Amino acid sequence: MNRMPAGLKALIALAAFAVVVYLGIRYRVFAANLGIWLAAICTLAIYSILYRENVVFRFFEHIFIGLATGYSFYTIITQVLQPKWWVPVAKEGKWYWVFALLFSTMFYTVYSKRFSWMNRLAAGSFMGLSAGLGIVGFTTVLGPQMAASFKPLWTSASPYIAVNNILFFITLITVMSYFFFSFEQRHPVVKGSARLGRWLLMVALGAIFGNTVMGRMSLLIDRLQFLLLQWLQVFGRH
Amino acid sequence: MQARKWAIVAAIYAVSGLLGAVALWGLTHLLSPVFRPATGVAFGLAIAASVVLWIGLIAVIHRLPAAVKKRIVVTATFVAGLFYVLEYYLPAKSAVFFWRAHHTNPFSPMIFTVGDAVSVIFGFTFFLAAFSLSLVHGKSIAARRPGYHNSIAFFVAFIMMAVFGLWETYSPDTTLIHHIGWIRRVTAHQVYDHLFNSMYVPLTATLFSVLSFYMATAAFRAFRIRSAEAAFMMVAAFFCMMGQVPLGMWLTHNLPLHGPLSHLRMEAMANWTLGVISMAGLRAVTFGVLVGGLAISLRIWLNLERGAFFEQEL
Amino acid sequence: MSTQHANALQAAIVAIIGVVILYMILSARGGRELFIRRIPGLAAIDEAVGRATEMGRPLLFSTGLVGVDIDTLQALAIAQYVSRLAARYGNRLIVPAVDPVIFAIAEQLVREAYTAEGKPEAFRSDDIRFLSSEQFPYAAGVMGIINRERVASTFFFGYFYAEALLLSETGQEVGAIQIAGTPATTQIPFFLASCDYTIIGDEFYAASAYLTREPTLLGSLVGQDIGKALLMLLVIIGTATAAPHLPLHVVSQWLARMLHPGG
Amino acid sequence: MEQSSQFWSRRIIWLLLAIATGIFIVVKVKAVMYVSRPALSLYEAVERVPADKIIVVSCNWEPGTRGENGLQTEALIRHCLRNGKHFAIFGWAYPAGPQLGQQIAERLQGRYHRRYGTDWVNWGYKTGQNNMVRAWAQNIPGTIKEDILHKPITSYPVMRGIRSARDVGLILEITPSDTLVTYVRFVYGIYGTPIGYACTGVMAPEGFPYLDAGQIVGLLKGLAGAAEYEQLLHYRGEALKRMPAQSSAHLLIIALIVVGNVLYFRARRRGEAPGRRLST
Repeated sequence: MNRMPAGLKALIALAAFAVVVYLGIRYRVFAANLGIWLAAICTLAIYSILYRENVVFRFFEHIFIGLATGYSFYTIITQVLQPKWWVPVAKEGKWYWVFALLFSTMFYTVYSKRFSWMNRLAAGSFMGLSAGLGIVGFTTVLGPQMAASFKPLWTSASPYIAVNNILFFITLITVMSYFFFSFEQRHPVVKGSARLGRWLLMVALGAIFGNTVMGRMSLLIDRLQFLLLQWLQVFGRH
Repeated sequence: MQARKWAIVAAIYAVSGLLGAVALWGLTHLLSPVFRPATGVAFGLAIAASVVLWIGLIAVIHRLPAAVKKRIVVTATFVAGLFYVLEYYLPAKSAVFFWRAHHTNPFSPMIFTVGDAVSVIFGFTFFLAAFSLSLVHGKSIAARRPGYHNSIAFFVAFIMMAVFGLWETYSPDTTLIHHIGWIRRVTAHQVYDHLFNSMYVPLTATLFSVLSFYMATAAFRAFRIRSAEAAFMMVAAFFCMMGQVPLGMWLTHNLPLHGPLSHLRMEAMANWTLGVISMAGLRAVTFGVLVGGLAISLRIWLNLERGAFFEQEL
Repeated sequence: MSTQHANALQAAIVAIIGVVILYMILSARGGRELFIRRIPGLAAIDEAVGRATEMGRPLLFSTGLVGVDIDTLQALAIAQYVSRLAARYGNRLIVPAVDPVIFAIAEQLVREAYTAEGKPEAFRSDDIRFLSSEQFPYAAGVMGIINRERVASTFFFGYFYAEALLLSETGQEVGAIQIAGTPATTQIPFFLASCDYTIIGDEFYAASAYLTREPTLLGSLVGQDIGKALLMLLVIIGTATAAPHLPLHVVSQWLARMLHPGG
Repeated sequence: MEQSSQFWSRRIIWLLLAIATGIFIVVKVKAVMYVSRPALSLYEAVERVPADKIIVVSCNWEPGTRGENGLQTEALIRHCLRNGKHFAIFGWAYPAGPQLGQQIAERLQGRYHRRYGTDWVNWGYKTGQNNMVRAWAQNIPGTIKEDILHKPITSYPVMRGIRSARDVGLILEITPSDTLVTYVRFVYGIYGTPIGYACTGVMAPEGFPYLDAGQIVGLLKGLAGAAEYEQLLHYRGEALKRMPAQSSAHLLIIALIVVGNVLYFRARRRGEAPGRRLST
């Protein structure tokens, strides 16, 4: 087998594939629709990695990256550059938007050692913007989460809520105490609190894991429904 | 000594903050008579002048010594960050903005322009990405490296998607093939539809769904009771998995829907774990992450960061 | 066109914590000795690089799924440390990038690390690859690389989304030693399940201080700890006065109202 | 090429998972869903809405979460149409949301002999977030002005007498993101209008505290929530049809965890060290 040239192997595989497709469609095992076939081939090619990394997966991995690049290429043109740059410049005469183009050329000097300062300047400005947004984000994210953490530990309304609030408070404080770095956690209270915090954090993370299972499984069901009911007509015909 | 150094640094930032604020405001407001839409010859002249000005500026900076260039980068970082900080932390209306018609925050109107400018500039940098990808695959094809047919596949997919995506947007009904053999009338839209809905979408959805398989093996391996931590994680995951499906809910469906016993129903326990413990635990993590993010933002903004990008020579 | 703005309380909280962090940075630079506790996952980085070299297989470092952002910059700081180690051992370090700008920065960074360690010949520019700026194509690319190169150690540092488990299970599959760290709370359980060491939450932001022992970063870390203690205090005050029948209830109410955006 | 026992155990697990889910896709089993209290309360809240008030179906989702939010919207709209409750589709978080709601309602209305304009209306997508919602609660016709077809909303019989949030019997917020707080603060907090929440599975933890505090009347959690609602409606929809496959996948994972532990403890009793280090 190994002495056979790769081209010949590929030809034989393709021929066998064509026969299967023809017979499959002829005897109505598969749907006779180009779109469904393409989707099915893509689906199976990706699933093939579950056996092991192989020629087909590698081929479709590259097609996938190519499609994604093409997709970004045209969506950036049609959804960003056309409405936000070309229209203001060409239709509304806002000539100063040309500076956006000039500025972005500074990013292109990454490959040149001599002009690398331009890239640094452009990237530096963007880092400044993201740092600014990071500082703003601190307030906008902290505010609502902090406000929602003020839960009364004793309430006449219902003991259930009171117990929940106490547990909420204990979890919040102990988990926070686990994340102190700048001193050795030697004192028994600190040590105990940090350890309890770590355990409660594990409960929290386990719950997130379990809660995500349903969403992920429904993605699988979606693909299997496609393969078994739409592509394979055997089960699909009701 | 310490106190003096501290005071000097604070003073430098205060002064440069003030100057930066004035510069930011001045650039857009004092120059606003210049930055007006133009038509015809004026438009062409303005574009030409901008390009010349820009190139001149670049040429001047390029001749400056490395230390000055570094200072320019640091200043640009500071001013860029300052914009968002001033916009957000100064109030919407204040007597401080005495020169404004309704004493409104002068930075707020700019925020949309800045947002647009950022997305446009990022849009232009995408071509750098496309270029570097094409370079890698082009080299691979040119050198006939093993597996170069994959690179050809990359180019075919890339070009087809880009071309038909644009075609789809601007003229989807263009007929590509009128009649060849048994193929009848193929439009640009049909080709795009097959590329997008029959290839890109299923590829994405399938890779996403591979997660479900990986989740199974991850659970199989990770939830072994090797320690108290693993046990806690497993028990919580168990309740949350069972609380969502009929099978799990069936186990406790005899318990009443109301009253104290209702809290022992499978779905109630799952929701309780999520709503009380998970919520508190993740919130504690988030608080830490927020402070960490604030610290690194401050270090970058004020040029205090060390390592990586920040200490390279220019 | 109305945007939201911070009120006095929100601005004060940021200002206080910010000033504390800056003060600690400055005093650390002034020569104050500072302590940092052990973070197990980070202590394992050296071992992971060493083992990969023994096996004669390369390392892989992913900086997460976002472009120029504080999390990615932090990831790059860790990448610099790992690339120094890799260069010292003369091993290959593969960095798949999700963003052209990050790709460019990473390329420079790794090249300089190899030069600084005196092994510029061990650096291969093809090992720093731009893959795709889309989530799942990027994941597919990284999965392909991990499998084809049979990497011996993987490092996932930065902000990740659903692809986290795709990457780390593939690493698990080829038997790599894996170390991950992310501030993305929803992805921590998955890294925890499939990596050998996981750096949780803001341990991620402590990583560069831990690895480099740079006074600036250590000082910042102490400042962060004080900041967290202040937030803890705020939680305690808000909770203690939250019960509606207490006379101090107004404190909690006022805090909650003022903390809401636009409040 | 190494083909260790680990290699094959992984493949066997994956094959089992594919079979466990695939089999329930091919073989149709009649699914029964048990109903949780939050879902039941939501159902009862819809039933309780008086005839002179309108239900707001707030479609704050987009195609990415169709599998969860789409099915929830379908179940909730089906309930409104079946019981002849007047409702208005609305959205302000994603431009596509109200359009998606429109498709669902148009598909279902014929079956229950309901008509656009007399039984339901679509207010379309409105920008402005918090400020818009605040203004809307005060003055519905003045804020909405036109429906999705660009006709004045006051021209529809279903809008007769609907002026402010006081004339809204229930708000059904269907969303994958953190939009609930806007309604809680600006509508429930000021007018006391009841709110029902339907969210994706991952967002559910955010909703429980509001439920405990009585700020929302009920909650549908992801796909399971949609299935519970279909069960309450006695209608076998897509969500219910997926439940057998979901159940068997969850059960398989739990079985795997048990098997993993048994193997682990047996290995430990034999004194074999675990193959890999702890995942801490």
